[in-house]
Amino acid sequence: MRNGAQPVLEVTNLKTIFRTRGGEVHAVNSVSFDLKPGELLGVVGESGSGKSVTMMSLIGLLPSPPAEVRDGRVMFDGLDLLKCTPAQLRAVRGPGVGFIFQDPMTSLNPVFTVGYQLREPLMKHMGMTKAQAQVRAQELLELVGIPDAGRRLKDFPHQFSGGMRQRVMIAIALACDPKVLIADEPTTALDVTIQAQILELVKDLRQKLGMAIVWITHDLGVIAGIADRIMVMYGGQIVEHGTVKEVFAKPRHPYTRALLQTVPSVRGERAEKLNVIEGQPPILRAAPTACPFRDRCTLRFAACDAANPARYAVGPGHDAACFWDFDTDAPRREVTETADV
Amino acid sequence: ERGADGELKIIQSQAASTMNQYLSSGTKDINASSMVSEPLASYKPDGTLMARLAAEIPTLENGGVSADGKTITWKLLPGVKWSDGTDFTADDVVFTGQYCMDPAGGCAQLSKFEGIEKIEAVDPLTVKITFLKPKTNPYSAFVGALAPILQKAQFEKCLGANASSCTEANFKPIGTGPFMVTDFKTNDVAVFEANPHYRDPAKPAFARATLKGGNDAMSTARAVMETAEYDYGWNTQIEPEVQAQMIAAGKGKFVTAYGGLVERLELNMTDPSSALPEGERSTVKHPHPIFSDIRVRQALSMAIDRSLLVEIGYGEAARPTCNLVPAPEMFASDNTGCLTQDVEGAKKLLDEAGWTDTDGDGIRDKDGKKLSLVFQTSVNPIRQNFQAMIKQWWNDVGIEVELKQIDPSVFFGGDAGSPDTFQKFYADVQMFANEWDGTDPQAYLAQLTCEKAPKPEDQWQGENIPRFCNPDYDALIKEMLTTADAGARAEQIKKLNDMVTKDAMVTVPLANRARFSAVSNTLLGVEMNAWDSEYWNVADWSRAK
Amino acid sequence: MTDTTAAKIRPPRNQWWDVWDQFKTHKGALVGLTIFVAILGLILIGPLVWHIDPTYVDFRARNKGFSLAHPLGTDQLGRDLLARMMAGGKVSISVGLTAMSLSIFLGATIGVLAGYFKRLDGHLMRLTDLFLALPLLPLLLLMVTLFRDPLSKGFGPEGGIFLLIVTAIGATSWMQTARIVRGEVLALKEREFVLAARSIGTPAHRLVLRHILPNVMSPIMVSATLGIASAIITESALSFLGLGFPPDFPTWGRLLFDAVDQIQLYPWRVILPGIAISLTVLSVNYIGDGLRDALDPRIRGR
Amino acid sequence: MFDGGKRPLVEVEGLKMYFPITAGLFRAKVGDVKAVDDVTFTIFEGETLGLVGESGCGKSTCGRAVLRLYEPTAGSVLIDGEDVLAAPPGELRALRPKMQMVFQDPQASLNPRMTVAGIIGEPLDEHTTLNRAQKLARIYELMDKVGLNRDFANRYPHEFSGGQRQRIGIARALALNPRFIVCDEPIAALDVSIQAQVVNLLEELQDSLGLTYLFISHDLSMVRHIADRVAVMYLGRIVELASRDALYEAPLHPYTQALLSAVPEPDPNAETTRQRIILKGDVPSPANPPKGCNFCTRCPKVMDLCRRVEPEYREVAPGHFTACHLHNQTAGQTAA
Amino acid sequence: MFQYTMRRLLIAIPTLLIISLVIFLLLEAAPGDPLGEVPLTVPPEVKAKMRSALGLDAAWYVRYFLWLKQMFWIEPMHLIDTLFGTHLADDMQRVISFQSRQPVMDIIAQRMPQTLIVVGSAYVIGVLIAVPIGILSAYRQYSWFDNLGTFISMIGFSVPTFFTGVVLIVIFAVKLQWFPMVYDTTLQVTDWDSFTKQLRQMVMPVTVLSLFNAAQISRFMRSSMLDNLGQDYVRTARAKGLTERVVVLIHVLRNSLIPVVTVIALGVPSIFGGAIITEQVFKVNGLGQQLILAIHANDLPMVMTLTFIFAVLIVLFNLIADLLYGILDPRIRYD
Ligand SMILES: Nc1ncnc2c1ncn2[C@@H]1O[C@H](COP(=O)(O)OP(=O)(O)OP(=O)(O)O)[C@@H](O)[C@H]1O
Ligand SMILES: Nc1ncnc2c1ncn2[C@@H]1O[C@H](COP(=O)(O)OP(=O)(O)OP(=O)(O)O)[C@@H](O)[C@H]1O
Ligand SMILES: [Mg+2]
Ligand SMILES: [Mg+2]
Repeated sequence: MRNGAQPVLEVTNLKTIFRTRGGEVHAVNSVSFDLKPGELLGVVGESGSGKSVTMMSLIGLLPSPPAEVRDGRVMFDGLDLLKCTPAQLRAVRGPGVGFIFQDPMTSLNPVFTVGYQLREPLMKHMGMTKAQAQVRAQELLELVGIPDAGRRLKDFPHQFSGGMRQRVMIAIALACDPKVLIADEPTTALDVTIQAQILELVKDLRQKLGMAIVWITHDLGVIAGIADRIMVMYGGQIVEHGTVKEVFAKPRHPYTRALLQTVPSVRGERAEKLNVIEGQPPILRAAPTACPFRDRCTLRFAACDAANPARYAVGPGHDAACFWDFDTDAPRREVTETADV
Repeated sequence: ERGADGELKIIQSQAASTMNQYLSSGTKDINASSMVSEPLASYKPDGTLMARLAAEIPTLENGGVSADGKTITWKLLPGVKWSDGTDFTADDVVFTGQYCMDPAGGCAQLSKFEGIEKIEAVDPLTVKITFLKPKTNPYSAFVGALAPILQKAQFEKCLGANASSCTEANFKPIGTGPFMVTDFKTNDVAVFEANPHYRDPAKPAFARATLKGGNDAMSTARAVMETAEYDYGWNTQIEPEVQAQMIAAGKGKFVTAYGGLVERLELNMTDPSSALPEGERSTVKHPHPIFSDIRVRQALSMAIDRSLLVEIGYGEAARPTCNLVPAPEMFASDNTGCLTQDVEGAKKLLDEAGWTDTDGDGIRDKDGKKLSLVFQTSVNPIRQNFQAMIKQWWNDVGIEVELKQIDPSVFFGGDAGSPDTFQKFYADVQMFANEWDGTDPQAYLAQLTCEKAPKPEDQWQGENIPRFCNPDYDALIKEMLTTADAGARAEQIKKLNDMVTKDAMVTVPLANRARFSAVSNTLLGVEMNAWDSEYWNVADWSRAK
Repeated sequence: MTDTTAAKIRPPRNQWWDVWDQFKTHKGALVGLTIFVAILGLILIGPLVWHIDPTYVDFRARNKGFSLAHPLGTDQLGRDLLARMMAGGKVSISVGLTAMSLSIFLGATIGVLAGYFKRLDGHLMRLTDLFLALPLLPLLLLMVTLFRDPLSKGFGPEGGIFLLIVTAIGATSWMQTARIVRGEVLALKEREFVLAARSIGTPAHRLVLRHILPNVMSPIMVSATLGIASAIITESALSFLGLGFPPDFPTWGRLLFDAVDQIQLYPWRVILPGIAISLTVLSVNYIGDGLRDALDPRIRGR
Repeated sequence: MFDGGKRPLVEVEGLKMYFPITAGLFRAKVGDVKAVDDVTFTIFEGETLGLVGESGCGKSTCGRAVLRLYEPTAGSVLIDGEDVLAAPPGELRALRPKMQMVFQDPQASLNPRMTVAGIIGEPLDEHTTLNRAQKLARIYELMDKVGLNRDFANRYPHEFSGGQRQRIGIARALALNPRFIVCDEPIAALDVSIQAQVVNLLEELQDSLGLTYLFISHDLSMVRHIADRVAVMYLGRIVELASRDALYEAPLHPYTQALLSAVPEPDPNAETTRQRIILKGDVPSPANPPKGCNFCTRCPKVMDLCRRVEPEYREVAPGHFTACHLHNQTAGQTAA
Repeated sequence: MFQYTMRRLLIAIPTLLIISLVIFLLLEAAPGDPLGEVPLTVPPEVKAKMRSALGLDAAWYVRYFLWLKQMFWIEPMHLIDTLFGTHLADDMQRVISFQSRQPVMDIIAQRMPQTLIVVGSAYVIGVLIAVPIGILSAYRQYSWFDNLGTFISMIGFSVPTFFTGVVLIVIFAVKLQWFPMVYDTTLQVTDWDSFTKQLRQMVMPVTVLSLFNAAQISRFMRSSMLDNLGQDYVRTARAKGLTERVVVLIHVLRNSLIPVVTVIALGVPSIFGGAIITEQVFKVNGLGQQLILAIHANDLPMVMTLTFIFAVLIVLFNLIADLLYGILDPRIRYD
């Protein structure tokens, strides 16, 4: 049913670089994906793979300089966000796209009350008066499960625990009923028990509000629990993408496979020895001309050094950027063919 | 017409700290209070006396001074009123004497009342002063800006130990002068209004006056000569070139008056060596090892180009001199021998004295001892320029000089505990300026007698700074004490002057410094006076129309 | 893979080289350093080339403008201004450097002690507060009047007053550094590498020297560069109040102060020392900026 | 498994670490942060004891107090029979080589201004009298052991990746041939793909050098992998301690149960069916712990008793300790 | 908060006592004599009498305790007397200046207005200039504006005020004759005319001082802004769709002001200390000049009282700065 719907967010060929003293850093390379209404898209990948930069590029939240969005198209609501005026962009932030950031400790302004920070977007985008915003802010806090919300609106962020601050962040992101919610590692800094609370909350909210969500995380377990589709990033690119069930059952990129194998489990079999992805993530000094994973890949062969693999379809709604065909356990035919030419 | 010319604005390079002269010897304060308080008689610019609150100057001829010189009787001007409207009477004069002579009062002008046996009011308009001994110069008490009359009614409670705590009276004394104080901020500003009871109904021309304290000569001069914010600037001693620049601005002029102020070098006749035990340094026990030879002293003087010093240091504000007593005219010796520099002569004299450069390092030596001097003075830009120049000249004749500068409050502070006072003179040469009060330099010259050499026993409080000692000189001073004849006195003064300068060269006069102030072009009636307050005739000042 | 075994083992490299590498990339700092070195060169090497004695009075050459014999002209006594500027610079910069070193030494020592040893903290901070609350000027004045003589006896008039001024400025300006350093040390003390060193059994003094001090270098360096500037300026202010060096002893502050009266006649006499002071202060500040960046491993790491 | 056969290396008895809270006009002490409150456990030679719990529950404090990096309020710690807490400073220094620590944040635990050689060599400087060459040889040996290229000896910490940095920290800890290492969340700051490298290294080293670990972590799955026995801490106390399998398969304490159920599983099928125990509310402050059982404010199985009486920490099954009223009867029975 | 304040105040008492003792002993140890200005003609016996009239013949600790008593007991009572017309301190000896023999507090009260007006308004103006400059140069870091600002503030920092003061005088008082060069302390502002006059005479000293102040404070402001611009919460604010103005001027500024406000508070005592050099240059004759005069004249009670008041202010404003920090920053709790 979801497949048929028109995507709310469509990203094509996004490229973002940073200009640093040491030269350019190609943090995001030709990233394309889409997001359907009411869907939860999980994004995983190791640290530095470009997850955050990708999402922040979408609505121009990267500091510029040093960041620069080189190329691409981000269609949201019939609008190309990359070509918007700052004012148009501001109108999208909040009501269009809500953002939850990774670190709940620093993402709230320490000198304003939670109520103030919640009212701000309400008054700006929803045209509410202060009194109306106050009422709505209280509702929002209640929605994210903060007890005694009316009183706590007067509190400052430091008076909240980490989990509660993250809920406040969620409430702020939800304030203007965004069509898309981008959650950038919202539970990484939290304890498992608190993380479980937040995950429950999000599941709950999704049912109630039906927004589309992008959920960034390191933790494959989290994704497995809540996402519909998953996108694996590596070296600034999407290396695999598909429905959660597909990808977890049949990972079609060596990185995804390795990732799934490195993680020990609390329940299943206890491995005697953990699998390791040897080596370091690539340094993104230039636009990639070869597979970014090749240095750490156990299946590396000549083609990997020659070109950067495209995203090959490997199943229904499932694609992977790898020259290796896991079904046949041999290099892809496309590669061998082009190699002949 | 009184009050027609608005406000008179005076700026002084130092602010007044009190309006009561008897509690301060600073010229800044004396100037300020002379606008309000008046003496019986004061000095005119030429040094002669003029009656002020007295009806006339008492003399032998008019019987005011007794033939034995033991009394002087002042007749007061009738009809004079204090600024509060009460009458000025002989009682006030008697009270003022009592006030200053009170031993507990710490009167700064006590010397003016020296030798007085009693002061009595013969009648409301007559005051008679009786001296203990006959006085050759009886015009001391109540004469000059230093010794004005205080109002008895106001100061009655301020006798003795209470003197200094009577702030209200000290800051706003009631006077007979052209102005009266309306506001006084110590060390900042004094505001005056014309005295409604001033004896001349047409004066003063100004309705108000402000006396502001600047903090330096430069800005004082600038406020009059360049920005014309002020009408009169007291003590604008600045560099000659800047003087010229300011004159060129065309807003005012500098006025000068030469008194007895002489910038001079004093040569230590005793040994200041720090090798000596404390208490014997710079005392007559040890004669100076170098300066005991007069040829060295003369050579030092000959090496100096006084005109150049004045040209660079003072410009219009001083003139070269060879005298310790350069003014008034009648006392000034015709001593001009030092005015031309004679470097060769100086070298020759030093050679003769046995100081020769044996080791070729450019510094003369004798018996293995270098001709090396310590030259100290107070911190003051002009003095430092002088030091640099004199050092250069002395270097040129083969003398090594070490310069030393001491904070003026320490140098002149008289603190027996400090090694840096000019009285202790822990140096070979020092430079400062000095003058005397009034016109008669007798007491001033008497400071150079042998027994006045500063010594530790009396806390170094002697005035014979160079520790000069010549029995003939002391004898002449004694003789002078009994000489009444003006002509003879003048001769004696000249002789004494020559004995310390030309003959002995213990005091090396450099320049006779003038009082130097700035006057705006719009201010009329200013007549510079070196013997009294510069504002002595402020009642006559007026605004150019 | 990442190992490049072929490469020979790099020779041990002093970390100051890394600092320098980073420093080189800071344009302002490089310009500042060049200027500062040029000034130092002028002051130190200049007198070897330019032989005129700064106190030599030349009556024939009074108030001269720029000429070959006197490139910067002469003053009212015919003293060569170039020579005086060089001599003055030597004093001003030595005052700046020495006073700064003293104040940094005091500040760093007290800051480190207070930050590291909890027992001393209260007392040392009280002492710092006390010094902060002591009015500076009377203190300086008193020090000058009290100690000028004994010191002049021991070290000569110039040496004595130099020591005095340097000590006076140093002893009254360390408090800010102490506070900053203390704060840094307090934070640093909680860092895990300090704990790691303690778990090894490193005794306190070595811990301070090896782990704490090198890591508070950046704030110290910044205070140091600011310290040089303010010491030079304080010296000139002291000259203004008549408390500084003997009046015939050239320093930049004194030259500036002496020439202020003639600003309309000979503006360059004011401007030259003014520029010298400003240039020094500016260049030192930019050097400080660069050093701060260069000493910060996070920045250097990029 | 690890029954009585093994020799206890570390014996912690009644360890308390209180941080005073001061207030009022004269900074009087008004209370304590009971960061570690009466903790007792034993670690046997060659084993790994996992210590898990939520942030702020006192894991790090406990680890540090054991090594006497803090001065504990009460209790005793015997390491290899020697009382660490009672040792005077000189002796303590001599004991240091025996016990070492690996820290949570590899970035923060390395002095940014020292080279790798300097960092690894520091313990050698402090405790040995090796000459330069010997020292360098030892440093290289250690670097080889932890899998660092010898070329890196002159580099600075910032030039390394997180995993490599943690290796440096481990090499430093190994320098003096310790018997016992406290690993305070050695992998928490590392990326998933690198965590495994470090954990593997630690395991290898344990095998080859016979090390004993106290492995502090909040990552239950990693602890399951590396630890032989596991202790669960909550608010300054150990609520449950058991062998790994016993704890993961049959947790007794409600908190342990909740903790385990909250860990998400990277398996979408399992995730959809799994039943979570969601704890309500936040951890109370250790400065003001609740009366009775510490966990009573969040416990899904809370009883009246829990709010009044503090449960006793006791052995409810062989080698399985817990502090919960639910298991008191059983404990009583076994004891009887 | 209250307890914290009380504790700080309690600690301040011994600190201040020690400071007063230190100052007193230093002044005692310094050479120089309050009678140094008394002419040499005054005989030693009289001098001795004057000395004892000043209380100088008592032992130092007696005089110290006398000063303490006068300062903390008599002067406050006198204040009550003047405020409420009571007669508590009628026959008691107040702290008297050696120099002018006037009660020290009266002189201070007399000079306070000009110091406060000139130095105070310079401070306020300096702050008002500095804050926007700091904000802008941080927001546009490394722009030409920032570089220029840095450059100018360094110049402002490195050029002594006696130089800037004289330059201003030469240009605006001598050449252009726009402003007077001598400050008139007797001017009473009663009407528009005298008001403009007051303004005119304030322009130059205030400019000199505020430039100097602005140079320093703008540096603080800039670095504080820079610190905060990089914080995560700024990104959050932007993600809410707020305008840059709101983000910078409300979210960032509010946080950046916290350290700056305390720096500003710490600078306030220097207003009372007066700007010694600037006061000299423009003849403002305020407290700074009074201090210098008193030091030169060995006026012990005056120096003592002035420096002590200054110390009290420093301690007080240190406390105020800390409390302000606590008020502005909700994270800080003093208890
Ligand atoms: N301001 C910046 N300047 C230079 N490079 C940057 C900057 N911000 C990010 N990068 C680079 O961009 C790349 C992607 O970073 P990003 O933050 O998107 O990673 P991530 O996948 O979100 O990692 P994490 O899981 O740690 O949040 C990294 O290599 C990083 O070094
Ligand atoms: N020096 C200290 N002073 C006061 N309280 C402290 C101190 N150190 C730790 N605490 C408190 O003790 C408690 C336990 O802290 P600890 O660091 O041991 O927790 P942890 O379990 O290691 O948490 P994390 O997983 O976040 O590292 C916390 O509440 C902490 O606030
Ligand atoms: Mg990220
Ligand atoms: Mg911890």
